[in-house]
Amino acid sequence: MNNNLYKYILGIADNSLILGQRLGELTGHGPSLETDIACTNMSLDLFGQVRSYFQYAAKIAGDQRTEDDIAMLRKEREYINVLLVEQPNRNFAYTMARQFLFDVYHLLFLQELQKSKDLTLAAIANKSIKEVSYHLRFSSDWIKRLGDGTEESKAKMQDAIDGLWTYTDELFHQTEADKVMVQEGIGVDVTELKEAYYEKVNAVLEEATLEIPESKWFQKGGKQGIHTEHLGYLLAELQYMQRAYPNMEW
Amino acid sequence: MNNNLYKYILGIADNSLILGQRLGELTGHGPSLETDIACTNMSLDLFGQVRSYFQYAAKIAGDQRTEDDIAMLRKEREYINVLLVEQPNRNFAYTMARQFLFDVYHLLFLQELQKSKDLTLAAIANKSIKEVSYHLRFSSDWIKRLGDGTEESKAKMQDAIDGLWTYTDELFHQTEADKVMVQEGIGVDVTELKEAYYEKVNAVLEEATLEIPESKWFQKGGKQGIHTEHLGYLLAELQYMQRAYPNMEW
Amino acid sequence: MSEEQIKNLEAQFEARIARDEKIEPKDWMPEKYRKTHIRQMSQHAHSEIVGMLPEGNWITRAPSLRRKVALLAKVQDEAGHGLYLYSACETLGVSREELYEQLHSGKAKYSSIFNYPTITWADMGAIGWLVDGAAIINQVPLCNTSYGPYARAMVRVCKEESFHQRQGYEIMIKLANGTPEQKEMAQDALNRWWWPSLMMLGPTDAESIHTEQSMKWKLKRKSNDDLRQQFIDQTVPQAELIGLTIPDPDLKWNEEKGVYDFGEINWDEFWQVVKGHGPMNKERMKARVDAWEEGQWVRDAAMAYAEKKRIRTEKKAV
Amino acid sequence: MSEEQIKNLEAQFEARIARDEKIEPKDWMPEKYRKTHIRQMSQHAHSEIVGMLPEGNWITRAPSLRRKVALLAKVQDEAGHGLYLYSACETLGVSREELYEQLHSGKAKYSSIFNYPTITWADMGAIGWLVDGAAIINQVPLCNTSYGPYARAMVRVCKEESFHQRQGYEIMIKLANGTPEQKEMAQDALNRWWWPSLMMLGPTDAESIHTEQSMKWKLKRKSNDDLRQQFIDQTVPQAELIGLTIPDPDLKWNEEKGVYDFGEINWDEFWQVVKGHGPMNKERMKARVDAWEEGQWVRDAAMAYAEKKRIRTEKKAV
Repeated sequence: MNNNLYKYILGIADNSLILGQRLGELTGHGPSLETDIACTNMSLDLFGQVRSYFQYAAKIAGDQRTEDDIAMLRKEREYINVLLVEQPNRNFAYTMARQFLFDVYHLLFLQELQKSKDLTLAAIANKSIKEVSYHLRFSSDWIKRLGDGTEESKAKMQDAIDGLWTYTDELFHQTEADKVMVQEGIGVDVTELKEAYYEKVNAVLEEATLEIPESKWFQKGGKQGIHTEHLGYLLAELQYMQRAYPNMEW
Repeated sequence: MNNNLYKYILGIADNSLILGQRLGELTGHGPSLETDIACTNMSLDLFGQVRSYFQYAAKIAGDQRTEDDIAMLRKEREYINVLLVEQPNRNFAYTMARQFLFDVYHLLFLQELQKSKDLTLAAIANKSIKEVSYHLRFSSDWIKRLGDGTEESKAKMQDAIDGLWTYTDELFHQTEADKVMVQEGIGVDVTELKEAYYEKVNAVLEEATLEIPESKWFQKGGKQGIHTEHLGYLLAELQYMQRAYPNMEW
Repeated sequence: MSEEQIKNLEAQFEARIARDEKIEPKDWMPEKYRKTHIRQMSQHAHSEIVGMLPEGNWITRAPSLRRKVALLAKVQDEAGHGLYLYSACETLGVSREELYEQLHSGKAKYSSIFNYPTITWADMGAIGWLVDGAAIINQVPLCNTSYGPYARAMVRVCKEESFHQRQGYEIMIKLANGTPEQKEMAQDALNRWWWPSLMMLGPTDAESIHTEQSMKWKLKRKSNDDLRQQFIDQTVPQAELIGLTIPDPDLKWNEEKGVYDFGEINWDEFWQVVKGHGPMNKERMKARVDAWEEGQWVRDAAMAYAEKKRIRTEKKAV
Repeated sequence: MSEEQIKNLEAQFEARIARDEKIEPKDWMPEKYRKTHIRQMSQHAHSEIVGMLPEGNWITRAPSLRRKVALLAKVQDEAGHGLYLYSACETLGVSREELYEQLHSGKAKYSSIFNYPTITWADMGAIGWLVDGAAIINQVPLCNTSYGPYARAMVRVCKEESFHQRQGYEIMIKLANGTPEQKEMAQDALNRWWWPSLMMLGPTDAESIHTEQSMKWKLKRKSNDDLRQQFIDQTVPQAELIGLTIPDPDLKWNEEKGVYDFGEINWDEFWQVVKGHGPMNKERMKARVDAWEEGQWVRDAAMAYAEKKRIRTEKKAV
């Protein structure tokens, strides 16, 4: 088994898995029917991507492991999503800010990943780009609507951006597996996406009449499996059925 | 194994287990340090009782089952607590109303259980009475403080009492195991506690200047393992470690 | 308009319906027709929206990725159905806000079945199989109802509902063929959802109101009892096929009539749930009202932004 | 008072302390003594209260009933410590509300260690063993500090903390002797909590302020670096005993000095966390502020009720 490739795939897919799970919590509780549908739809897209990635990872592992084992039977310290995506749905501004701050990265990342020498990853990236472009359009629109809406919505959106900003830098950290994969022409060099990322983010924030946070302090740890305390509760739900009813088909 | 006695014990202990778990969620988040300590303390008392009951149940089962297996490895439909105790901590008024509506019952129940022919149950009851008397004093005081406090607190407490009232009747339902245990002089005939219960509850509500709900519609199902949707999430947390790391000692 | 003129219009209107012509939003229609349609369509829309909640409850805990994706898609479809149906209502001159107001205040009803809790994964199977199954039986005739927008919405809804029903049945097949624990879970779900599903087809004909008028307008084509019989006759063999037992000791095949005889329905429970005393009525309403109230600032912001944008565009145009 | 008189009082005061007499709330004391004590005791109280959060995080998920009970009891003890320490502060004329205000506004500090997340059950062991272990080393000398109420509070606190520390170590023993997964969990927790625990003993002596004055008042009896060395020398053998590895490649026994040499501490991280940029600073403050703000109506109601009761009692008395 190619351990680096396996880990590399998990590093990509865990972001979609955890963000998809967070969005899934909102179904039926959105501020309007249209946003409810859109969030459910993004969750659906992300879980679709997760399935492709984990099916491929399972193939690479080459043992009895299935996509569901990989998704639901790891321990707390083995999920390597970035801290950003596990942050809770405090309110709709937080949900949209989290989405936007991830979407900008996600699209840049997939645009590079589709050039990967690994044809499966390139194909998944290619298929996902259309979906993620839509996610970004949707979240950018809401950054603008809430940022440049009412006083209340502006305050809430600014608060969300300020609160989540500290998790953006981690998107551009490289793990050991990342480095090996970049060298092999399979992985994306995320350090090279950083400039374009903040340019795009800042442009939307400006259009939304929001202030760009000045803080230079950033959190990290997700890529090493050191998460915020929110993730444990999310996993308890995500894993519940697989843990309580092991080795069954559904 | 005496199946009826086993089930009878679970019927008692599950109430303490689930209520203790709900109170445990609040630790560190109370409206004051004193109430925080009191709620943690009640949780502690309830889990202490749970341990005594489940240790006894494990002995009756007579197989490899431990207190933790009984507490944490049953399925959703196998928990037979009343619906009242699983209701969430919506706010401090709800938490206190839930506590009060259970404590009044709990004390009446234990006073009878200490007369049980089953000496272990009688002893647990006897030991628990002092704790539960304190719980009742604490929760009754808060019913009065919030009911007869400010306009806001009165509205919140009335809302909590109205919302939870529908779960009180179930306390006095008998299961098949209950009936057998009553006949054998082991169990408490809960139907006989009903009058004293509503008398006591109504007296406190009146003193608290609250209105006694008039609704005659009651929910049931907990004693048959048919719960509200809240329980599943509580169980996902309660069971997490035992499910994720099976057959280990802690 | 004189009474004479109105009578004339009404006669023409009824004749159009009798000829199977569709009534469209801009056509003249009797006030009662309009009101009845708003009531029925909005009730249907509300049922889709409230119906998202019991299934939404298992999204984060779905047992496999494949099932999670399917469940998300299904609940999203329900939201979509709500959307078409609210739009169909709007063609009759009532706003979505008014309709929500009616739901939140308890004035409007929704399908009572959604006032039962979903407590195990098997409930996702049972809801698809039984609840969507009963819904389809109620809804298929509406694809030919007289009001155009409603009929067209129902064509789409029914197609998707059939898919959901098969998906639900497929969950049940998997469980019924699974481990003993899974089979027990499936049987338990059937036990809990069977009677409420029968009640979904509505009160017995003797107790049912509005029926005659609705028949004429093609809002109804068969009686509740006939629909119920159809549902039972269709579902019992499906249960047998996968080895599950319908929880009705009085159920048996009536050779003579060629249908299943079945036991008595607990109508007290039905009316209790309709009146708001079901296990989850309060929770469902709370979830909807909370979503609406907590979303107020979001909707306000969207309006404010649209208004700003409109003004900016106008200024540019000048 | 004349400057002369104050000088006199101060001299008497310092002499009392030098004689190991306790200063009591009603005694005269220099303003700086009062302020320094309020600062240190309230910081200690805040640490107890904020310290409830990382452990409270595992109450609902404790792996066994026995551990759940022990954890509840421990967190309750911490709340109790907070209570004595706030009371001790109040003897110096500052209200609990003011102290909370200082915490919530970020003006007052609390122990930085609580700004790290508890992400596995083993963290409950590591916190008891290491964090309480370091706390005891900081606190034992305070049982003989000059301010009476503080010294008496510390006697009780230290007794309970020792119990907590043994309990934490016992969790680690169980894990270290458990399955490979459990042992890995224990080692991982040690890896994450080791360095922050060393930082708990405070900045190196070179960087430390207030030290000289605090020594005189017996608020401090050893330097931070000495305390740190004591902690390391005590803890390393405990780790070895249960087969865990201290995550410091530079750690080795120095035969000559009879102590452990150890690697360099990342003081940048320390100051970053102190300044509010640790992984959980914002969350911890949010949890405290939310509890306080959401509890306002409860405290208001209790006050209103007490007032009503007082009036009623007075009326009866008349």
